[in-house]
This record gives sequence, structure tokens and C-alpha cells, in this order.
Amino acid sequence: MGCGAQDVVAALRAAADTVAEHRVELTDLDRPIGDADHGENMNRGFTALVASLDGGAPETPGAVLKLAATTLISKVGGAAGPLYGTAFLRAATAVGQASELNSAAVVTALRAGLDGVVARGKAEVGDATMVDALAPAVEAAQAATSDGIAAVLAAAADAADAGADSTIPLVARKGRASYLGQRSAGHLDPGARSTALLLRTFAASAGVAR
Amino acid sequence: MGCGAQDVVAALRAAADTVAEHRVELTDLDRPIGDADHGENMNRGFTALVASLDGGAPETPGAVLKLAATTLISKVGGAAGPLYGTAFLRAATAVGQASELNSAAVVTALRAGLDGVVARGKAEVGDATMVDALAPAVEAAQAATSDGIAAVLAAAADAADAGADSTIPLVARKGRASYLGQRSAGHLDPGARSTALLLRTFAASAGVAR
Amino acid sequence: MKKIINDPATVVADSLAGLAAAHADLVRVEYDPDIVVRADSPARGVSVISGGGSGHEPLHVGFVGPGMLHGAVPGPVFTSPTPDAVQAAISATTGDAGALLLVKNYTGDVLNFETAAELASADGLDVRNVVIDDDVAVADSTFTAGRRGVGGTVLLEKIVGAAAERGDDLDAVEAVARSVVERVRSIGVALTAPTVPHVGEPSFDLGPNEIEFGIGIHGEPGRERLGAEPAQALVERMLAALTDDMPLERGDEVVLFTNSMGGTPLLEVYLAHGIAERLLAERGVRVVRRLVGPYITSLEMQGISLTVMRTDDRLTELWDAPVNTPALRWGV
Amino acid sequence: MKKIINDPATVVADSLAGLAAAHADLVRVEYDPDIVVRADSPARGVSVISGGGSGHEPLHVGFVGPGMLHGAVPGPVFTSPTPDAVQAAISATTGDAGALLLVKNYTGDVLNFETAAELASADGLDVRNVVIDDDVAVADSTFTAGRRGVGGTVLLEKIVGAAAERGDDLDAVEAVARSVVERVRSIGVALTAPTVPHVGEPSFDLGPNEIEFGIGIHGEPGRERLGAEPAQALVERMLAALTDDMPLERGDEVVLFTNSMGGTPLLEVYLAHGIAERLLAERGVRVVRRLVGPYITSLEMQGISLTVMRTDDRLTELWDAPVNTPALRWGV
Ligand SMILES: Nc1ncnc2c1ncn2[C@@H]1O[C@H](COP(=O)(O)OP(=O)(O)O)[C@@H](O)[C@H]1O
Ligand SMILES: Nc1ncnc2c1ncn2[C@@H]1O[C@H](COP(=O)(O)OP(=O)(O)O)[C@@H](O)[C@H]1O
Ligand SMILES: [Mg+2]
Ligand SMILES: [Mg+2]
Ligand SMILES: [Mg+2]
Ligand SMILES: [Mg+2]
Repeated sequence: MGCGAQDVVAALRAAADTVAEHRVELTDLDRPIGDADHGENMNRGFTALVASLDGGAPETPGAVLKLAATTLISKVGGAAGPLYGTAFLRAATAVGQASELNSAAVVTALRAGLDGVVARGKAEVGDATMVDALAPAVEAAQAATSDGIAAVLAAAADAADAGADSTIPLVARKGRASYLGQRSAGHLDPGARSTALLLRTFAASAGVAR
Repeated sequence: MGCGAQDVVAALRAAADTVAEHRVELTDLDRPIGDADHGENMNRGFTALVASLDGGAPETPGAVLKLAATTLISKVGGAAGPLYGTAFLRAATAVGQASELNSAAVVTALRAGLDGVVARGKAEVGDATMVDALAPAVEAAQAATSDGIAAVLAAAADAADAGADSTIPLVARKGRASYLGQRSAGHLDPGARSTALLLRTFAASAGVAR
Repeated sequence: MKKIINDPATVVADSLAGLAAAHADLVRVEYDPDIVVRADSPARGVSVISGGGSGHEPLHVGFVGPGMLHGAVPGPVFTSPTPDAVQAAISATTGDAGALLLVKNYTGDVLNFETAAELASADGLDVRNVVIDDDVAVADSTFTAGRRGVGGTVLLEKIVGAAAERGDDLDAVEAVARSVVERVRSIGVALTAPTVPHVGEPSFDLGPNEIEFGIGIHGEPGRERLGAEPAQALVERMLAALTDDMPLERGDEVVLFTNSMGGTPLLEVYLAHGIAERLLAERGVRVVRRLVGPYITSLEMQGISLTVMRTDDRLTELWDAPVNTPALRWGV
Repeated sequence: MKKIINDPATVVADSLAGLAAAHADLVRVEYDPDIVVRADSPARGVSVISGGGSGHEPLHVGFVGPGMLHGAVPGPVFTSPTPDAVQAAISATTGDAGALLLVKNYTGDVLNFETAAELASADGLDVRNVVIDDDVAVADSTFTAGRRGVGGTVLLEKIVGAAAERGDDLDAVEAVARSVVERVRSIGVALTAPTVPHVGEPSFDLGPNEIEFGIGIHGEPGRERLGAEPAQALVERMLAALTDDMPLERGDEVVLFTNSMGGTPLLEVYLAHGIAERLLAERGVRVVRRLVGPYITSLEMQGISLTVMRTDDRLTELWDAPVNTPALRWGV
């Protein structure tokens, strides 16, 4: 029932596919309230990550997460690069050297990722950023800890979807969208959407694996 | 039956009105095969000419024509400015100090104008320029000399109309339109059109005056 | 989308190849990660480095050379460079005197440059950041990402580069930078949208009679949409936005920078500049130096920005100091 | 049409006011007729004057100053100035050494400058015309108005200005000018059309995937319409047009000028320049000097032109000579 390095690799590869599929959608979300590059940024990073993984994946979940972190930091660019990079880096540190993660470790990793995003970006829930998807996802994951990894991630994905949708009416207070003031209301935040997509993919990957 | 300075002034004022009315048309003709300014150029020049005439017109037809020449040379710009300016200058010289022009003098003035345009611009009939309107107009005027000024100008205007239309199938060999090569065919030359418009206006003005 | 490019994926590197060929006497280009450094680097004193997304040329790569930047880090179009690229520029140019990173205030730039500075500091180098946030279009508050860095960046890079060239130490160079940031304000307006190569469509939609007032340099939306208006009214509105934020008094000396956003005819840029000069003169403000032209652009976006910096003899002297870069050159 | 102007009728004069304010140290502007002359005129030696329709800025007004033009005569947008304006520039700058008028080969410019030179000669001044017709897009024959003057004009003005500054007499200055005209060729391409302020609509229609190959600087149609193609193929096509007309051999030394037509991002201009450099290097042609940027534009038109001049030590020395104008500056 645990999650090994191969499972993390599979989840990240699936995430890369998801990002590629939703590249245009993410960029389009970034058009009215940002600079129309979020899909390109994410796709550049995940394409590079797949190339790294093809070159030979590390042997622990933590090391795989760390590889993801450094690749995303150096390839995504924009605001999303350091934020997602930090999230994966903190998650990697949180899970340490373990060769398998149980559901509690997955929750810990998610929470560490959220803490990293908040530490770097200083956004709070309600600022209309990826935090609005990630924060409720962590709470939902926590509540589902005892139901196993697949359930933890499914709960996180559901909460992230709702959290992403919650950004629509909000006035953005962080990132480029904040330049718009009131005009940022009425738009789904692209980073919140990509967070929800990633978690949904991880959940699906966990569901298949188990 | 002669044409005095006041008649020339009246004809030039009428010409200014015509140019203003056809400003957009002339510019539109200059768009596909030129630089979309012939109407503006002509209008700038004739507006200035009216202002000069408002300041007090000279007392002989020749002096009025000379005022028109210097005003057009200094205000029209483009190719049309020196060409029309030279035409009026040569016409002015041709009519000399006479206080009234008879129809033979009008024909002489027209021919001198044509000679001036050809001397400056080196275009021949068939090059798709204002010469294609002016040259047949002079021949027609010549043929009508004995019928009086109004008839001379009416004949010139008719021939100029036909001459202008004859530029449509032609490949331009002078002026900006020549840069187009074969693509210049199928377009009415703006300078030929303005020449025809001016002659039609002069004819109408002579018809009213007499 | 029609563009003179081969492939959106290689547009920045392909363009840098042209820069390298055209200005081999001034700059050297390294690829992957892409950086532009002075042909005569490393710096003897403090290294001054800037960077950010590409598409704002000549900023920053055109400002590398004696008297201005030691290194520039061009990211993908409109996207912050990553920390490894910033680190490469730091290692290529920085010695014991340390480096100052001039960072435009965008979340992405700030996060990526911060990360790079942290990594470089871990290597024992004294590397600091100064963030420029001169765009008055954005209300500066804890409720936004803060003001953007725009036209003031050009003045900042020139003046800070001159301080480093003079031999100021890192504390002094940093102090000059902070003083410029404090004294400079900008406001921009767009008539059309830019098209990012890898996106292929205009970044926003503007009606045939609309302008975006308070535009950013990535086509981020501005303060408000307005109907097009005559240049006189537009420039008055722009100057009002600047002086509402940074009041100018009779006798104040300023540097006035009228910038083209890229696609606006120079004829119009000078026209706007003339209006701004006249309006400032009417208020008794003394324009002592000026810069007019496309220096910080947003690809083919049509529009202009106005930047005003309150200056003094000390800053004006640094402005006047010789500079020899692809895009800015005087005194040499 | 959205433009940063007050009134199409006053756009040139309004813009000149901004130029005058921005560069009072270099140029003086007179109005009605509009001319731009050096702040330090009249010329001690031969006066070098150019002009033509406005809308090509910085050409010609931005090239007035020590080492380049003594006077520029800006006509209305895309329309030749009238002889009285040219005469005003002649009288303001010309002494006993005479003047050379550099005229781009357009019927209007040639006729108006010819008339002015005739009138000035009647006043006892030695005033001559040199016509530049470097555009290979136009077949030069008695069946056309002849080749247009385009990018080569910038090189001509720089080099001839340097010869005059050096103290060459009118014969020598004229000889330098004719030698440049003989050795310089250009070709341009447009991606979009310019909009003339008093017209208010784009000068021509291009489909979303069409380019105009062999464009003139007024949006005159070119040689042919093509489908958009990658930069590599486009630059190859442009260089082929140049070398078909003026063959270049291994070892030839050239000045390469990659010009922006106004609205093209500098990112793309440098990209095209890099390709041209590589293609020339592959043929063994030595690019010894280069110029890259918007120097002879067509308002907001997107596109580029390539200009190649076969040079020698004598011309390269004149190219390198100090120049200090609003738009071109080095060596000072
Ligand atoms: N300070 C921040 N904290 C958390 N998330 C942020 C912050 N700033 C931006 N973001 C997220 O980053 C997303 C934009 O990413 P991206 O478009 O890739 O970068 P950029 O804005 O630099 O172009 C936003 O939609 C938002 O979710
Ligand atoms: N060499 C020439 N000889 C006679 N007419 C000419 C010549 N060149 C141009 N034209 C006329 O001038 C007209 C264009 O005038 P205009 O548009 O005002 O000037 P420009 O071409 O300089 O913009 C053409 O339509 C043509 O009739
Ligand atoms: Mg973005
Ligand atoms: Mg015309
Ligand atoms: Mg971005
Ligand atoms: Mg014209």
C-alpha cells in the first residue's frame, strides 16, 4: 500500500502529460489576468523533468521529488517556477530518505509543499493564487489520512478543484493578476488551476497503481 | 467672350472645391498603386491657393496662373507639386501680360502646361501618368479652338476623362506606381484623374461664366 | 502571427547570436543558460547584473558594456530567467567586490533572482538585490504584488553602472541604486497588444478606439481602459499620474525619459516628449537631461511610457558618465 | 486609427518640437517651412543636406549633428518637402564651400530638390544633388521611375557627413557620395502596413499569412507577395536579391546594416542580423562594420531591410569617424 520511487516517477510522468494536454488552457487562463505564459512555463519545466527522468530516476521518493524541484526551479521560470520548485523541495526534505511513503508521509509532503509556497510567495488563502487550491487540498488530505494514499490524493484533488473555482470571484492580491485590481475578479487563477490538475493527476496515478 | 483674371480666379476657386470634394477619392486611387496621399497633397495646395487668392488676386490671367504655380510648387509636395506647378508656370509664361485670353490663348496655355509636365517628369503617353489625361486634352482643345473657350475646355475635359480611363489597363512606367510592375495594371492613375477633374471644373466654370 | 523568427522555442538564443555578431567588441554571449556579459569582464569592482524576460529589447542585453551592466540574464520572452542562468551571470562577472542584482518587481523575477542570490551567497560571494518598482499605475500596498519595475530600470542601470565603473564599493553602489529607486516614477500607455512568439496571439484585446492606461511592459492590464484621446490630453493624464505620486516643485531638476513601447513610430514618441517638456516647463520643473526612444519595449506593442527621476548633481554626474553599450552610448 | 498625435495636420511640427527640446545641444528647428539644422551651423566647409517625407524617423532629422548632416528637410508624412523648405535649409547652412543635397530616388523628392538646387544656384551658391537608388527590389530601367532610395541612405549620410567634416571640398564630397551610391544595395520586406496619420487607414492590405517582399519605405508595393516563411529562408532570399544585383566575392569587405522598418521587435531584428552575418561568413565575405536597429523606418510598419555596402579602408575610415547626432553617436 506504500508509494515507492517508481510510483512518484509514474505520477510525475503522468503530470507531464496532463500539463502538455492543458498547455493551451493554462496559457489562455493567464491571458486576461496575466502574461499568457503559464501553460508554456509549466510545459517547459515538465518536459525537462521527463527528460531528466528518462536519463535515470533516483532511487527514493525523496530524491525523485528533489530532482523534480531542481528541474522545475531551473526550467519553469516565471513566478510558478520558484513556487512549484520550492514546494517539491520542501516535500522532498519532509519525506527524507524513506524508500516508501505511507499516506501520513504523503500528507506531510503536501503540507511541507504548501508551507514552502507560502514562505516564498507570501500569499494567503483568498489572494487568488495557487495557494487557494493547495491549502484546502492539504486540509482535505489530512482528514483522509487514514483512508490510504489514493483516498488522500483524491480528497486533495477534489478540494483543490473547489479551491481553484473559488478564485473566480476573487480580486487577486499576489502575482501579475493583482495589477488588475477589481478587473481580476471573474477569472480562474491559472496557478490554482494547474495545482488542481497536478493533484488530480497524482490521485489518478495513485488509483491506478494501487 | 474672352477670359479675364476674375474668370481664372473663379475657375481656380472652383477647382479647389472640386479637389476638396474628391480628396478621399484621389487618395484612395493612390492607395493600391502609390502612397495614398495624392488627395491630401492636392488639397493642401489648393487650400493654400484659395488663401492666397483671398489675400488679393493679381490683375492679369497670367499673373493669377503664376500665383497658382508658385503656391502649388511650394505647398503640394510629392511628384504632383512640381509637375502641376511647372504646368501652371509654363501656362503663365505662355499667356504673357494679356488682360484677356481668347480661346487660342487658352489652347496655347494648355499646351505649354503639357510641355512643362513632360519636360520635368519625362513621361510619355502610355506611361500611366497625368500625361495620359493632359496630352489628349491638349489635342482635343486644339481641334476645338474655333468654338470658343467653353467648348475648348469641354473638349479638353472629355478627352482627359477618356485619357484618364485609358490608364486603367496600363502598366505604369513613371512615378511610384511604376514600382509595382505588372501589378500596376488595372488601376486608374490618381494624377490622371486629378487632371481630368481640374479640366472638367475649368470647363464648367467657363460654361457658367459665359 | 507573422514574425521574423525560425521557431518560438529558439527565438531568444537566435536573437542573441545576432547581438553577439553585431557587438563582439562590447559583449560576449553564452548559451544554455543564456547570458550576456561584457567582452572585457570579469568586473574589477562591483559587478552590476540585471535581467528578466526577453522581449523588452534593448533592455537588458543591449545595456551590457563599459559604464553600464556587466551581465544581463535574458529569460524566455516575458518570462523570468531561472536561478541557474542568473548564477551563471554572477560567476562569469563577479569577483571579491561582489555583485548587485537589479531586479524589476515582478513576482517571478524577484523569486528567481532571490533564489540565485541565496545560492551565490552560499558560495561565499557578496551578492545583493535591489528591486525597482517605479510604475505608479499599480497601487503599492500589501494587497498587491506591488509596483512593477518599468522605465525607471533604464535610468537605474545607467546610473548604477556608472557608480560601479567609478569604483564605488558594494555598499555605495547599493546606496546609489536605492536612491534612484526612491526618486524615479513611470507610467505607460498601450495602443495595441504585443504578440508573444510561443503564444501566437495578441496578449490582450483592445478595441479600435481604446487605449490601456497604466500598461505594464508585458501587456499586463493597466489602471483603466480609456477612449483614445489627443496626445496633449494623454500626456497631461500621464504626467498627472506621475506627480500625484511624486509631487514636483518649481525648481526641481529631473531627468525625463520618453520611451517607445516598441511599435510606436518615433515621430509620435518625440511628439509626446515635446508635450511633456512643455508641461514640465510650465510648472517650473527643470528638465536637465532627457532620453527619448525605444529602450524598454514590449515586443511590437504600440504605446509609450514616461519616466521622471528627480535628480541632483551627484546623480546627474553619474548619468553623464561615459557609457558604451550596444543601445546607449555617449562620452566615448 | 489610434496614434499619439494631436492633429494629422500638425504632426510633423509637433514632433519636431519634441526633437528640439530633447536635443537642443545638437540641433535647432525652424518652422514653416520646417527645417532642422545643426546647433553649431552654418557649416565651415561643405554643407550636407538631406530630406524627404517624414515618417522615416530617425532619418533624416535624427542624423543632424557634427559628423553627419548639416541640415534636414522633413516634408509632410511620406510626402516630399517643397522647394522653399529645401531652400531654407540651404540658406541656413551653406557658405562659399557649397552644399551637397542627398536625395532619395523618388519622383517627388528628385523634382522638389532639383527645383530647390536650381533656385539656390541662381542665387550664386554651388549646390549639387546626388541621388541614391539602392533598392534592388525595383528593376532599374527607363521603363520605371528607377530604383528607390532606402537603407543605403543612412550609410550615405554618415559617410558623406564625415567627408565634409574632414574638410573635403565639394568635388571630393560629391565623389565620396557617388562612390557610396555605387557600392550600396538594399532590400526590404514588410509584415504589416503603416498608417499615414492624415489618411487614417493602413496603406495596403496584407493577409494574415502574407509578406510583401521588396517593400519600399512608404509602403509602396514590392516585388512580390509571399507566404510568411521562417527567418532563415527569408534572410537567404533577401541576401540572394542583393548579391544577384551586386555579386560579392570571397574576401570582399562589407558594412552590413540590418534595419527595422519601425514596428518590428528588436529581438527579431537582431535575429535576422545574426542569420545574415552567418550567411555572409559562409561565403567568405568579411563583415567589417555593422549597424542594427530602427534607422530608416516606415512609421509603425513591421518588417526589416538589409543593406550591404562594399567598403574599403577609405570608406571604413569615414564610417568610423566621430558622429554626434540624436540617433547615431560614436567616437565622441
Ligand atoms: N506570490 C504568489 N504566491 C503564490 N502563488 C503565486 C504568487 N504569485 C503568482 N502566483 C501563482 O503563479 C501563477 C502564474 O504563474 P506563471 O504565469 O507561470 O508566472 P508569471 O506570472 O511570472 O508569468 C499565478 O496564477 C498564481 O497562481
Ligand atoms: N514622371 C512623371 N511624369 C508625369 N506624371 C507623374 C510622374 N510621376 C508621377 N506622376 C503623377 O503624379 C501622381 C502622383 O502624385 P502624388 O501622389 O501627389 O505624388 P507622390 O507620388 O510623390 O506621392 C501620379 O498619379 C502621376 O499621375
Ligand atoms: Mg504568466
Ligand atoms: Mg502619392
Ligand atoms: Mg511570465
Ligand atoms: Mg507622396
